[in-house]
Amino acid sequence: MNGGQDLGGMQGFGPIAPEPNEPRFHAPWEKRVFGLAMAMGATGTWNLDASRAARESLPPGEYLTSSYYAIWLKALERQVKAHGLATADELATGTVSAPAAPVKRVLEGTEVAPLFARGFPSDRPVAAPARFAVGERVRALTINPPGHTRLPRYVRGRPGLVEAVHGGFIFPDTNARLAGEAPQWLYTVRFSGRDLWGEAAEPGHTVSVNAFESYLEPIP
Amino acid sequence: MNGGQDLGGMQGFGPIAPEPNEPRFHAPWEKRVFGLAMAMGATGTWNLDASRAARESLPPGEYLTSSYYAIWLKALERQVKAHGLATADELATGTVSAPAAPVKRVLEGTEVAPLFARGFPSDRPVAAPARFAVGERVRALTINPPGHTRLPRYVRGRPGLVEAVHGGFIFPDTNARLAGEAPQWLYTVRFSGRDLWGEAAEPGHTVSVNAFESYLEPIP
Amino acid sequence: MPHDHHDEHHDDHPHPHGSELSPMDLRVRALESVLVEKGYVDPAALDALIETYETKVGPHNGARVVARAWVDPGFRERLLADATPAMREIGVGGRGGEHMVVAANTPDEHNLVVCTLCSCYPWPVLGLPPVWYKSPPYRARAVIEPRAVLAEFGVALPEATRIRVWDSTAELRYMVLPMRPAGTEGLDEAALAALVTRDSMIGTGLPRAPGASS
Amino acid sequence: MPHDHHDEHHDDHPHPHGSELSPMDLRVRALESVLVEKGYVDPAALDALIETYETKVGPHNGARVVARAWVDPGFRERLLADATPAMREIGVGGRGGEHMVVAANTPDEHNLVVCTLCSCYPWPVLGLPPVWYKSPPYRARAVIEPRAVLAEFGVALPEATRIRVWDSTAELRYMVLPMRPAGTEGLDEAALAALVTRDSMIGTGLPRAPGASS
Repeated sequence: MNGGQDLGGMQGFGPIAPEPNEPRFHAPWEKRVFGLAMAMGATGTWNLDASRAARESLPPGEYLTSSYYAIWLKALERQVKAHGLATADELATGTVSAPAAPVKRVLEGTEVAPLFARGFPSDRPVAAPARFAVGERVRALTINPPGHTRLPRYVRGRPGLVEAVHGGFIFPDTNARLAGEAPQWLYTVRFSGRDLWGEAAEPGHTVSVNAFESYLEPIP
Repeated sequence: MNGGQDLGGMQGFGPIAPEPNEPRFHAPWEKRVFGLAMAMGATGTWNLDASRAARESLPPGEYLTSSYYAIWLKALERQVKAHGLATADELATGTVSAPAAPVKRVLEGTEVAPLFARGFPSDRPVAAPARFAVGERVRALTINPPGHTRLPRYVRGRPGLVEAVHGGFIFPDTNARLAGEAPQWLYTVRFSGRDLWGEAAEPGHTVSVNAFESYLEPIP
Repeated sequence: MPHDHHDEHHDDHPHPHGSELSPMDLRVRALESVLVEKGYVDPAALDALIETYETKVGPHNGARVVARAWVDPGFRERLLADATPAMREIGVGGRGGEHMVVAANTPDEHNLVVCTLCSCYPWPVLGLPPVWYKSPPYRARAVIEPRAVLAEFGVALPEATRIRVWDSTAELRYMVLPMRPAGTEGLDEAALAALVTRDSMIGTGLPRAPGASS
Repeated sequence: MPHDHHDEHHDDHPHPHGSELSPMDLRVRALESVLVEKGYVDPAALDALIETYETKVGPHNGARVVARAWVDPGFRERLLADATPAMREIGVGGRGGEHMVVAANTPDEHNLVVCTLCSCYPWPVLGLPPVWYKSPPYRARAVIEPRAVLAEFGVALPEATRIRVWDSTAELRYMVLPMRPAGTEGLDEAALAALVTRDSMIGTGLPRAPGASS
């Protein structure tokens, strides 16, 4: 989705604003949203890609004027409602009025430390051999899917060089719509600043992205 | 500028919302802003391209969440202040506290009808011959100028066909920064939906844009 | 005074004096006061500008152009070859229409006009643009999914009809010349003009059928 | 209770009961109440999650990795070849760091990490990302004008130094291995780690010089 989240190369935002001694959270509600998003993710009702998709599907103006955890909150509320886990009325009042829906699992307090220390790897075996090899020239496809994708607009149609082949990984475009992990080979592809931005690009500047195999085509 | 104004191909905005029997203006202040922008433009302190540049230089989130005439208003206030015609304090209070600055001309009430009926043509003679001819294949350059440009992001780097040569016109990229009209040949270039958006583009769909000569390169 | 909502704009020192004035009204009033008092803006010019675009220019001008093109093949030919002087023949033109291009719909090709970068629109031909034309959804979507946009406007074209989008990225301004509806052989130019909707000249609509209510 | 600001979150029916609660606090409280009451969220898990990311993970983990790489050439080699197991050797890893890549700065090439599409960041190595890392200006600009971005952070690189930007568009997570500052020959690993700033591991900063105040 070419939404408000696809920010690479946009202009007009002004300076970056680092904050000295920045706290981990800027308001009590931020840490609750963070924790709730993690805990609800652990129920297995959706996955990380679906959560990203929910965040980036906020209308672009709202996305760009909402704080980071406000985006998380709005997306989480949408997901909870869309999956029938709570009603709009319940979220508005904080009072439960409908029965709970079943969820696959509930994360227990004692599981947090071991589970999060282990992590949740995204690599998956892929039977077919990798289509591209390190050192090969490829082009990022011109695609504009209305749903979630991890190929940013600024590389589409641009030529680059495969600099790493990482093995099979969950494909976010299908996983985000709960249509399967459909793992694909994942690559690192490096683009020159000139190919991305033109002759006025800063000299000696390259950008590497991680690109799934179906995002790429060979350059003959 | 790759700002909030460069909207072609973005997604996530939702449906278009036509308004039955839409009024010309939706609030009294809208018509005043419209008239003020026209009248101040007529002073010759800036030009139409500079006004477009002022509007699109609002931060993208603000641009996308401001109504149309609110964008005009904010840009006009900025221009008035930037050119020393009024102070921030004057605009905040509505009370004049600094002397007026000279302007090139003031549009009189009696001039409106004849001037606006005649219009303000933007075509200008260009001495050099046109570089491209109707039927020629060209590519829109990959450029990302931080200032005003009229080459939308969605055509950059894409191949198209010259379908009309319009003569010389004021070049907005220089004119917007009051650096001269620097007229250039203007073309209509037609792009296929597939070249712009990929294989999933709607069939039989083309987009024509007006492109200045310096936006284009020949395809060998 | 040429219009109605005017008296709140002409005192020198704006201040909240009634609930009818929004913060935006007050902010604009302050700007207007300063620009007028400093002599940059002639209040009579401001009135004339607003009156012109609120009451005089509008899609009736374009409708006259379309109706003439439907009844006069020579005019149609001149209009498609060089629209600006052709429109001037019947008194249509001016600011925002200095460089007109007319794109004729055919059974094979439908035209749609947008300005992705701002709000370019042929003012003297169609008036000021509606909010939807200037809005992000239309500007974003018209160039990437024009058929879906047309469907949202209730325009269902045959699969085989190509869609040609015109993005107004310079000072050329576009008007679509819709196809003359069937069953209009007996109508005179004024009756034909009454069938021509604004949207049919942007490309997001079709002319009314004769006898349909306007 | 593992932390301080907690008591306002644990009554069942949130309602405005004091000016210290913002509309966002109330909205989130309502959400939390419902999710807990419906049994989807275990309050103990919520506490543990927040405590983990508020107090346990942070850039001190990454700093240990960097310091070890500075003193142990074998570790450095393993880290650059396959960062995830190398970091595990010293107990660094976990959620958000399952697939680590380390990019080493050299006199010829400086690395800079961004996530243009969201906020991907190596949590177990650097903690949760700062607001600026997640903000539109950084995400927009890092890939198109990295040298200008570095200048804004006070990092002025020689003209000849290439800048390599890593856009975290999948589940790989990046850490920059900065160059060991001059004059640190006598320092032990812990003293070296104290020189390693968070920003130096994102690429928007350089390690502190020995003796500089932290």
